[in-house]
Amino acid sequence: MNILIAPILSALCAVSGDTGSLVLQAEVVHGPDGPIEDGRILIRDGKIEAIGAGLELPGDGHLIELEGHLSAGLVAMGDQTGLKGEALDSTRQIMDGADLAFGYDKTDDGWGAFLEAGVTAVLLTPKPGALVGGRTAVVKPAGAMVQRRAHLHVCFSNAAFKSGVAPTSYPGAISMLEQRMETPTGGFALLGKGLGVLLAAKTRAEGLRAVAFAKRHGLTGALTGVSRAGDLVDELHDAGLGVILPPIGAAADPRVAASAAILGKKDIPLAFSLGATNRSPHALRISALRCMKAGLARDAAWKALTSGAGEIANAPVGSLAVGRAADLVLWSGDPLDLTSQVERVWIEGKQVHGDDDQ
Amino acid sequence: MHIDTQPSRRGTLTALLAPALLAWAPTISAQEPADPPAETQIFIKAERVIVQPGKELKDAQVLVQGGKVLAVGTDLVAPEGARVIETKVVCAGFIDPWSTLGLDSASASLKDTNILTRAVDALDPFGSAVHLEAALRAGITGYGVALGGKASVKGLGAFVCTANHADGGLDVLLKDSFIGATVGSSGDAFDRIGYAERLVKYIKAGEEYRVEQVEYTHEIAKWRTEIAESEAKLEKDFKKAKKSRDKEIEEAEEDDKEFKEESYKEDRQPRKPRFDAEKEAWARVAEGTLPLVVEAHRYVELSALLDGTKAFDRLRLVIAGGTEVLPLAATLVKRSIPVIVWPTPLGSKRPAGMRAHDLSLAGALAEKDVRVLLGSGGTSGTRDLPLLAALAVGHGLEPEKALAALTTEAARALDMGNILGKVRAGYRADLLLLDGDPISTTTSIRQVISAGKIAFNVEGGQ
Amino acid sequence: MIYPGFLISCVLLALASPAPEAPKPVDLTVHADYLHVAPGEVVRNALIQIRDGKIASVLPGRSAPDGALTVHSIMAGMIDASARVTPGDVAVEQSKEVITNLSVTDSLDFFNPAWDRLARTGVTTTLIAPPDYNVVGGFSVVVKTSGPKRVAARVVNGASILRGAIGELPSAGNSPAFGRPTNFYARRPTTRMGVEWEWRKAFFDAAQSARFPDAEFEGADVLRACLAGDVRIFIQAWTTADIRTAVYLDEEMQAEGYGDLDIVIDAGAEAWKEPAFLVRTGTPVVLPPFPATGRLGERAFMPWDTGRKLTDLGIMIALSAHGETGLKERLSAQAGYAIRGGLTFDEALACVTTTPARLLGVEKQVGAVKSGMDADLVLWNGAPFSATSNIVGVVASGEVVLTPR
Amino acid sequence: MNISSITRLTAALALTSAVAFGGDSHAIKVGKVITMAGEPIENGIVLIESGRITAVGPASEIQIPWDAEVFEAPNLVAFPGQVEACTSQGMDRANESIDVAPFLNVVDSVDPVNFFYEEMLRAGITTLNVQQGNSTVIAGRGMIVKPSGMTVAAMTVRPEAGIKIAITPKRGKSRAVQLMILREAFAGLRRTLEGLVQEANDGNDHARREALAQGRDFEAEDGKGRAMTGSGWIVEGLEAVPRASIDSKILPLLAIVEGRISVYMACSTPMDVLHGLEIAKENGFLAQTVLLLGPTCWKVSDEIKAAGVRGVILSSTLEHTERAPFAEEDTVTVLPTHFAEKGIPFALASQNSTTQSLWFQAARCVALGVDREVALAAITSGPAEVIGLSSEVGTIEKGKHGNLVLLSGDPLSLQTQVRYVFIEGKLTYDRTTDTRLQHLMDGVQPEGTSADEPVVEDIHEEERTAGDK
Repeated sequence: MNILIAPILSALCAVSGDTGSLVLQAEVVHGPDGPIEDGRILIRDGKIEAIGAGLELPGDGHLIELEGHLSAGLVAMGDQTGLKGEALDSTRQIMDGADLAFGYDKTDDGWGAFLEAGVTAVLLTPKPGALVGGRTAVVKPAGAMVQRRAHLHVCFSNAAFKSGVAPTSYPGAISMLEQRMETPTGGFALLGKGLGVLLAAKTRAEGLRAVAFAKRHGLTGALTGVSRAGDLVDELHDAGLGVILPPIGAAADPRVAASAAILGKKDIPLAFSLGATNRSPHALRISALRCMKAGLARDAAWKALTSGAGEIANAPVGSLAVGRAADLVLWSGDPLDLTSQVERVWIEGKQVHGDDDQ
Repeated sequence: MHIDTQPSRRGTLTALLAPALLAWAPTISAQEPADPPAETQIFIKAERVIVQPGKELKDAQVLVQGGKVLAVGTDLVAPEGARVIETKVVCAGFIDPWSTLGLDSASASLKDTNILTRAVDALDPFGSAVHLEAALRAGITGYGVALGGKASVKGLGAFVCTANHADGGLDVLLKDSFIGATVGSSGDAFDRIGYAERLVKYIKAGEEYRVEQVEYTHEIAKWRTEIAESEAKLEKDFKKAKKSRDKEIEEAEEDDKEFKEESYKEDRQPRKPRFDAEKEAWARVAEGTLPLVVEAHRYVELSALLDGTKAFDRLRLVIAGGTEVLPLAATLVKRSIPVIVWPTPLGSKRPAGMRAHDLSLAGALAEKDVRVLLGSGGTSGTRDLPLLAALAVGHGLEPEKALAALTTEAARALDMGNILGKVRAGYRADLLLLDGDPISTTTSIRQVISAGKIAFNVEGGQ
Repeated sequence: MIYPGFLISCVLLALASPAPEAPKPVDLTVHADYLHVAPGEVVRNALIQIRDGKIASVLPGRSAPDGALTVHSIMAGMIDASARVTPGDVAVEQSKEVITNLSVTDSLDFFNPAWDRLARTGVTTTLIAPPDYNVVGGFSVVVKTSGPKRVAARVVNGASILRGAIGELPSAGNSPAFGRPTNFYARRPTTRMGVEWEWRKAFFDAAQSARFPDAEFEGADVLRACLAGDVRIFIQAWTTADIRTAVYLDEEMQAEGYGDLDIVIDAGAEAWKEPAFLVRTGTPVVLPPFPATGRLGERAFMPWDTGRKLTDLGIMIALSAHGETGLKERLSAQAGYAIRGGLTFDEALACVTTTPARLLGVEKQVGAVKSGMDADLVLWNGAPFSATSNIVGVVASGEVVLTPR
Repeated sequence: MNISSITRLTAALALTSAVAFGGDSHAIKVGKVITMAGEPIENGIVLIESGRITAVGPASEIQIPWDAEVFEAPNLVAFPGQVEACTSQGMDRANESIDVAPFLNVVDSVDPVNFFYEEMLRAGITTLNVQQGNSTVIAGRGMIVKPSGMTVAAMTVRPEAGIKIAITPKRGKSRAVQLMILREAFAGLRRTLEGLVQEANDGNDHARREALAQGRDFEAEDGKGRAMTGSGWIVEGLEAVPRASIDSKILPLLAIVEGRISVYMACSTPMDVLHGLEIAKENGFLAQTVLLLGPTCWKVSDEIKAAGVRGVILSSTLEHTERAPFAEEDTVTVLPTHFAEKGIPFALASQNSTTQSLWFQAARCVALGVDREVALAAITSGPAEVIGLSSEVGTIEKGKHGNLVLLSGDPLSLQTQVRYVFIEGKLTYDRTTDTRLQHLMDGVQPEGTSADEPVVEDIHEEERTAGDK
């Protein structure tokens, strides 16, 4: 369904008052079930009340017509912005009670770059360096905490081993985790009761062990860090896990993008992470673009940036469903085309980025 | 096997070590090569032919043969036997003026280079075949490569075609296309100004070396004519001198005195200035034969560089990076100095020099009519250039100027303006066949034609 | 007293196979002028039919049907009893000096290209052991070198084999504990004596735990199984002193009445110096790769006629290449060097097929070219192990891993 | 070590060899002679007089002179002494740290008692081309030696045997800087020579004018130098400059450019080969160049064939396994068959240990599909050709050095042993006296290291037997 750029409507500049409801209209609105031409979104008290093409204006409704595409904000997985020293506690190997939420600093100036790139939800994860690094949290850039305990972060890569501290080997690590699962306490006890698992690994062999561990204990969540997860598609499908793909750089192995396409064909939930902190949030759309060029379907790529990522993040973010918070982004064109720019960003109905006049 | 004999000042253009050339390389310049064997002609029919940014032909055709574009028009007829390809859009191949693609890993980050070190020597297409293929598939048909790293003088950069040559060697269009340099890789501002002044000192020394050489040629010519005259005179009265000498010898023998030759004095021959390869190269920079591409980011060293080089009117300076060059836009326009911008998204931990890096720099400079080019920042990420161009367009650069930056402007800055960058008769047949607007990232490239041959075909096969 | 415990389990395996229904078409046929079925058994002009990864039949005196692979000679897939293809120190748990309840299986990475290269040198089955940084490193595992990249598909059920080491490696890198030990490397044995003491203490404690239940400790059950001879122990011992220590350990257990260890010496370079222990206790030896200058790890010296000398004394030996795949270091080259050192062809063939198969307890499944066994074949363009012949083809579990050019 | 000391050395050599060769003649009678120049001869005889082979043939046709010392070994096989085409071992340090040091010579660092030469002799290698190592740009000059003799002079076969140029970057240098220095070395030579010629001519003109002024008739004395010859570039009028006046540090470079000295060029990657061929062509020593190839250089074998270099020495890895980045499969290339199919004659290089010496490399070539004769030639006549000594060594033919290796069987079999080695007719190696090899291969215990009957007391014997009482 190619998107026609409709003739530009006359721009109405109006100050967005928060009294009563607000209706935003744009050339194309990327709703939960596909793009809507000249769509309108009715927002009341920061929540989406209705979405559709021919919405009439409610009594206290206040219409703003916009140029460009309106969509849900993007969701970035796996970032440590604002955590400063809190991203990893190196004293112990298993810290299932540690919540990354405590380290979240709303005032950090790094969040501006997220809003500028159209990201409205971020999953804070610990740096790999301990067997169980703690519990992840989902936050809105410079905004509210959406989910205090989203996943238990378990690291299956050799980054978890420290010389001189048990465990020093894969067999030792797996046996230590199995022991904790026999008589689960603290974070382990919450697994399956609202707390997902975030399996961090680097090589595909580590990924296989992580997925087998999750399958053995019937855990839900996602595998992150394995760049060629496409080779584990059967085990992932069988275990019902999602996959968070690392950022795909210029000189990256083409098989990484190809494996995203393989996962997409098998409808395995996908999302993109930023990995190292010095990655710009633009890397999300660039990685999605590379996967599309390697064969990932367009709507699968868009889902991986928004609603699919929200599901994996185990939090109500990344989709324009009715009742959800109105986290919206106005693009100058098709959001999956890098030539289009972020014009405005709303979080919970209030505009937090972009100049008012069009 | 084709041979490019472009009318250019810099010696014969031989494909790097193509075997056939090895055998008769020396004879190239001697006689006009016989016209190449009748290769199959390629006849392209397209809805839009972008001759150059801002000039398009609707429902036009392009005829390609012998590595060159023979004809472009709206009413051409496919000659018999030509291979016909239909596509939506045709435009010139993209050029990356600032890359280290194809260099062997050790040479990409060097410290011990000087102006004589040649990037051509470090090219290793065998090791980087995969990256070259990816760049070609992304539409980059040619690129300027300089030795990498933060060496203050990087040496002779080359202009290389991305498509691999038959024998696996690389098709080098210009072995010495420009001089690469870096200013400002240290933290301290005075250090950075020192680097800029050192570059100016080198150019000055090069200029003085050229002046000294020109003076010597005059002096030696004058001296030679004088000597020739005095020799003619000496020859004329040789007999007289011989007679007087014989007389003196006799007298000496009579007085039993030892005969002493007359002493002969002439004004000394002027000394030839000592040959200095480095100064010779800097002289070529000073007189504008070779453009000087300087990587500099912060305002302090940029302004020091521009002030220092004000006096050299024939110097052709190109700024690479230029993160904080916006305030100096006026000087850049006056002296027509192009800026190669690296529009890549940088996260929070940015390199020191690029603290103020902003994706909208390209757009801002273009608004002030500065000649803007887009480069992959001296990395092997050349394949990402179209992606970076789209990001720049997404941050204020007009699409037409972005396409110019990738084709005509880049060719012009690297002295290839007469053969690359446009879809025009007589130009080299580096063409992209696409299914949409060249700059938009949702467009895909169907075929890439390099030097008249289909180097990449999305349907596979040649 | 060679391994009574294991013959029974293998026989059960064979009986359990399903009754043969209508024979499926053959997947692959291979022909050779000379087929070395097993050491000493040569079949001329043999046609081998392979179905479902197993050898369906071996038909002597046939000519090669067109389209079938035909080569000069074929032998069984080789078995390296000490292949050492592991991700290094993250494959052995070093938080305790004696680890018995863990296996190296959890650290194997079958995506590593080293496996394919090892398979292409004709080694189809290997024993993978945890690296020798511990006194007892845990369980080894018998795996195939090719096939699906999953642990379940690669593991071969053979004898359960524990891995240990005597000599410098287990004590290397440990420093004596001055003051409060910051990590567990500071309190572990720092000398060869310490290592030897850990061995004896482990088995002594296990024997005590059999008598006094409250002396039970984690991993004691495995040590008791060793004492009962149900678990085989591969001990790395390069020098004659270490080999002697290993054999004395076994004899001490017998003397104390605790039990009888089933020991195999791995990398027994200096087994030739005092072979009497080995003859007396019937301990097999896995020889390390032949060294060009004779010098080997831990300053051991191994002359090239060691194979001949130990075979003459009736000691069971196997060869190993420690997983090397180079043209001059691979297992087939080691067999050639053993022949240069005096072994006959059949003895050398046994050292890389049937003997290691018996040591790993998989002699029913691999090590010979007989119907019902795994279809692991090595195809040669000349007499096997000769300097002028080369491996041109490898079939592993019925799949052609290396195709003759 | 300038030219004069070289001449002193050759004089000393001539003296010693005369004595060694004087009047001794040997006849070696063996079960089979593999001459590598025609069919093998069953129970043949090789006559060697004054170090040179005077006759080879079946016993029935050869008349043994009365005074010849006969060596009989009916069950052994005579094989030509093998030739190592290029090695930089047997010296204390293979390279000087200066980048361009053509004035150096290995004669100053070859160490006759080095363990390496004993290894070579044991493996049946009788002629070695010793060059400097590859950690250089232009290294010093090499020499050809035999692995026996207590002094370097006694070992010398050819005092001057070419020079080593490395295209592969020296440690710490990048390829671009290495090639810049190499090109600059030749460009600097050219500029210096042109300067000398210019100076000489200016001097002559001045002298002529002085004579005119003084009234003398002037006869320019003809230049005492030699005109420059070379297929790359030449400097006109070099005859005006006497060669002795040219700085001896750059004379070897002039020898290279004039093609008077062979060049051993070390190239480890395909690009190195392409650059090396270009520089060799520009400077006119392509015909004298011998390429030492790395395992991946087969990718430019067409260019090597087209360039027509003098010879190619393969690396000791005969099979090259490579996995392209992002590829799933390895690509395996067999180097000897690749070069044999391309029709490029090659010499093999040994890895200097008993298992991987030249005969083993030849055996592995046959295993990998190379024809047996081509493989045997690659360790005898081939390398002899490459180092320009095909008239002296490499085969058992009349007039050549009497270098023979007596083997216990087929040269390429694993069970074969080198029993005797004759160098220039003299018995130089006898396996029965080689204690080091017997200790390694036959397990013979060196005296005094082991008791006759190893006493093994059974320390647990009492406890074990105590139980039985």
